[in-house]
Amino acid sequence: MEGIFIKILGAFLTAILAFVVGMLYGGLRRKVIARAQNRVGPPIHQNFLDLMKLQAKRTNIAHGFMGHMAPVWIIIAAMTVLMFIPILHGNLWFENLTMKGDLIFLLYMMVFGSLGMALGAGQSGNPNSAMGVSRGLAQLVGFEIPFFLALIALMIQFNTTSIAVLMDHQEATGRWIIVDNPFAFIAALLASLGMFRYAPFDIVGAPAELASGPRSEFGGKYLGTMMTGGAVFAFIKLVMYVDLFLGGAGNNNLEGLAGTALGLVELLVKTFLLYMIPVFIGLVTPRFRTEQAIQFFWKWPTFFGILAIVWALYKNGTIG
Amino acid sequence: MSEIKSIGIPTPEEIKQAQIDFAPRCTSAGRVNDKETQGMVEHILNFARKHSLFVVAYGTGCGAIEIPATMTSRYDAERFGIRGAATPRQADVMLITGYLSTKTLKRVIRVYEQMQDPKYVIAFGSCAINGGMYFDSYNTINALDRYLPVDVYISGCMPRPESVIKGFVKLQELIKNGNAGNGEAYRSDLDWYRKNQQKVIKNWDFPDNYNW
Amino acid sequence: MIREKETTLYIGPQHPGITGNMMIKLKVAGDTVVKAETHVGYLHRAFEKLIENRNWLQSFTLLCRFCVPEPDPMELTFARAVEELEGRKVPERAKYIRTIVSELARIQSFLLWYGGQSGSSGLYTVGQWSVGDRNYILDLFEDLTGARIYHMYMWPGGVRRDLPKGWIDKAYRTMDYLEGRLETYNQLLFDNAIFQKRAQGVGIIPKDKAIEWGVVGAPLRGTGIKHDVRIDEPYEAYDKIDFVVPTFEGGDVWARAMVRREEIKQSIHIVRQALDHLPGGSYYNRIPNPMKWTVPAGEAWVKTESVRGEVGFYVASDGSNKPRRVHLKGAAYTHGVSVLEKILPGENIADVSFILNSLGVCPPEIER
Amino acid sequence: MSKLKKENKVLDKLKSVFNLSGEVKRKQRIAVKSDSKHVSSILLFLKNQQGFIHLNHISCVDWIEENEFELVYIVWNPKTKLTVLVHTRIARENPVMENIDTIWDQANTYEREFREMFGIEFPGLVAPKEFILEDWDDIPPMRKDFNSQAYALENFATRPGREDAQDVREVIQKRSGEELPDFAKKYSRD
Repeated sequence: MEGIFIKILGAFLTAILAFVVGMLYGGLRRKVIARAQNRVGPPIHQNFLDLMKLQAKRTNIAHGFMGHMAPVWIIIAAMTVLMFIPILHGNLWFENLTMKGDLIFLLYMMVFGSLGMALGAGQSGNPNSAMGVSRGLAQLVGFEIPFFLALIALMIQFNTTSIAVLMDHQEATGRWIIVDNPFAFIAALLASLGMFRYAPFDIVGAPAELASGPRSEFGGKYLGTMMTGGAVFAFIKLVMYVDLFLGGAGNNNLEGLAGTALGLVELLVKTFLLYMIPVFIGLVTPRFRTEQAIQFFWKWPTFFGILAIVWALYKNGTIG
Repeated sequence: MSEIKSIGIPTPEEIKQAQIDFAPRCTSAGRVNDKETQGMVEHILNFARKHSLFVVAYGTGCGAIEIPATMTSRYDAERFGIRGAATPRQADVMLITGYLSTKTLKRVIRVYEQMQDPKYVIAFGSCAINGGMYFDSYNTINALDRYLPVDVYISGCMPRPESVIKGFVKLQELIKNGNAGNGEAYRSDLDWYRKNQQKVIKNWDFPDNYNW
Repeated sequence: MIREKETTLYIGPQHPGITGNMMIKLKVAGDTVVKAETHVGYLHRAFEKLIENRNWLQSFTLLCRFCVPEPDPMELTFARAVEELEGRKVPERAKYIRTIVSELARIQSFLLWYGGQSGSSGLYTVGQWSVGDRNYILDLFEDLTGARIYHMYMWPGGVRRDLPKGWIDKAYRTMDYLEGRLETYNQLLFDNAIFQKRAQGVGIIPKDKAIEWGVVGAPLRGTGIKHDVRIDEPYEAYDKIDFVVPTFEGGDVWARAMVRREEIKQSIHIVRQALDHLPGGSYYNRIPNPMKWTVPAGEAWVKTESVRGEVGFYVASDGSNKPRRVHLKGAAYTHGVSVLEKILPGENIADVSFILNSLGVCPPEIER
Repeated sequence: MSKLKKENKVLDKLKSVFNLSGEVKRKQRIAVKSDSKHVSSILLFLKNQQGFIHLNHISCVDWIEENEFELVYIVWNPKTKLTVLVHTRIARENPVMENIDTIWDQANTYEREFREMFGIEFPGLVAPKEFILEDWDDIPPMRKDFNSQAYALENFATRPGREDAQDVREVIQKRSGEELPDFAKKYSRD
């Protein structure tokens, strides 16, 4: 009985953590960008205010059923994926469903949100939305290939598809996978630039080209819900990268609350540093055209992905 | 040739009629949260509304040239939570940057009606207030609040970025007190606004009901 | 070949990628533009009609609002047209001051262009810097004329007032500062591989057709043809000043950007030279009482170089105290309508706003 | 007039081919007047034979007293840097002018504008009817007999408080023909 109680409470805690951290990182990003642009910038809690304002809108127009459902799908997808991601290694509070999920399942679930978005945007009838969706799908094709290659490399090298097992392995050996297979990390990192959709890969919602792409017709509560989903997804992506390549967090020997707190601090430091990579790249680069973006992903990131597989096979003893 | 028609000094009746015509249309109808009746929840929501103003990216007139200056490094409007929104659906504030030609007015009304409540309008420059130097132009409207509810007027031609920011701060004050956002009042007074709008827009092809 | 289904896409009037307030109706197949049609008139204020009801000096309040990003060439051109009609002489000092002011106006407009060109490609950092630094030029204007944007400073017969105390030093300092900052912008924008990739081979104006199409200014110089009003028909103090008109081969967005990159340096160079050689004496030949002031009957066609290209005024006078006809020809009149409609087909939708910015299309100049 | 040799050469050439009057106005400016029927052939001659390949501008002036529209075609030669202004006059009633967008594409834009603003018809002009105005229901606005202020007063709501401004305008108008008051004399510029 007590176990279930902790699990339910833990699930809530996880959701709140993901939401708060995701939103704060968004605010920090705005602040960092503002400082680089010689500005003071908004306060770091600005995104919370924006979200509150959007939820406080009195009228909310939806274009058909899918327009209504799209933000909900995004939230569902975000929360489902969140439950299957190990936040802290071996921690009782953030355990959720981590032992049951594997990488392949997660990859499919992560597309689920985009799919809902695509359907909702399609129903709005705005040509900008339709074009944004087609660009988004094209970009998905681009960055998924190096990302999949990197993950396949990990699967081959460690003979598992479970994130938890990978984390166990990192803790047991004391070596992060970034050391074990650096090429997989490079490929996945480059793919993550596309996943975050900051410049140069912000082609989906490019303001000067497509107004704001698939989100053109969503306002008020719908936009607010999408923002929440986006923030949670950002957190998920960061935690997943930390789990896969940077040894995860919470591998300390402290007991109880102190251990959890230390683990969380470790997690925040790692995810924040990782997050700053796409943010800083976005600061100094213009946007690619769609075909240029796909070309980019199919060149160097794919090359590193293949290299990662070769490396994995070599390490595994299959070749060499 | 073109002889300037003089209006002359208005009679007291005309002044009275003008005061009725130009009385702020949105006084109490749309006020769901006056300062007195404002509950705790509305107070908090108004705090969020006040600090997060998304401006629809529509440069309707020449005042738009000071918007880049207001948004960029020296004046940095983003520290007030003001940022651009690409489409009207996502926006809260509409800036009427100066005069409106009749052709733009039609688009502006459509954009305004697509925005989600609560929505605010800030009008820039003398020409939005009373026509300014375009008072005798056949293509620009002279008094904006006949056609759209306006929350804040910023005077000047053109208003400096400081006064633009001052206008935003004034709007924030109004939002805090629950005196801004005329979307519902616009809806309840729609007939009056429609009558004025249709007088200017000759070929009226809008949806009949204001339900979008 | 299977033809993709064509859809109609409206860019503007409410669109973040549009420069000002206009609309481009695009027929697109997939991501490629098949047909483009410019719709203007959203900013029509009937200036030319209103000026016919104002007297000659009152026209200046309207004139400078013809083009919002760069109002000074309008004043200068009209003032020169009136001077040509009247045969009025301009003092040497006023000529130099006018040169300085019009070059400062060019610099601030270039800085705004940096913002537009980089912003439309998604690199907002350069835009934030350059538009922020533009305020330093506007400060100079404010000290000189009292206003940031609309100055009404250059009148027939000279300029409205002399340079204030300490202004020259401030102008030198601003030029030094900007020259240093330009290096940073150029590193971030022009040395950027992605920007180069985006800009090269996009929006090409063919060299052999350029003049016939009515292309002027930086877009024309970007095709490798050297044409600049400041050299072809020198006005004010430009014939006494040593400067280079840069050209670049290619005719694409990149070539136009490279031309502008050099031009802003030349503008700083001109301002410095004019400040160095600023003569003394009067700055204004007084005009008679403006209410009674009549200009002899006749016509004048006067051209000035602005950032977007040449600005021309056709002014006809019937000898009364009001202009008979003032007709502006801005560069955007051809660039924004016929040239744009010719070069957009075949381009990607992503590049529409990019090309629009590189041509410097300024809608108020088209419809006035 | 040796200084204006180039200009005179072009003018003489034009005079020898066409029946027109003209003068060299100043350096780089040549103004010619011609019948409206010959304008397109003059422009074609200037473009193909004389190197004036750039159409700078087309302007239109309403001379209501003479009941005529004046069209001014301004062409420019990038080699010699000369400008020729070709003037022609057409009647104000049912004005029709030859379409020259086969010579220069961008003339199309000007012609659309004149069709809308002055009501001049250009046979063979293929373009959408509306260019700048939308749903215009009065006489073409740039004609001198169109009163802009009366139209504005009739159609647009005016805010009370502008009346003084109107009066000042009236005073200015009156004053421009009258003697200035004593107190204003010391500020007078003449």
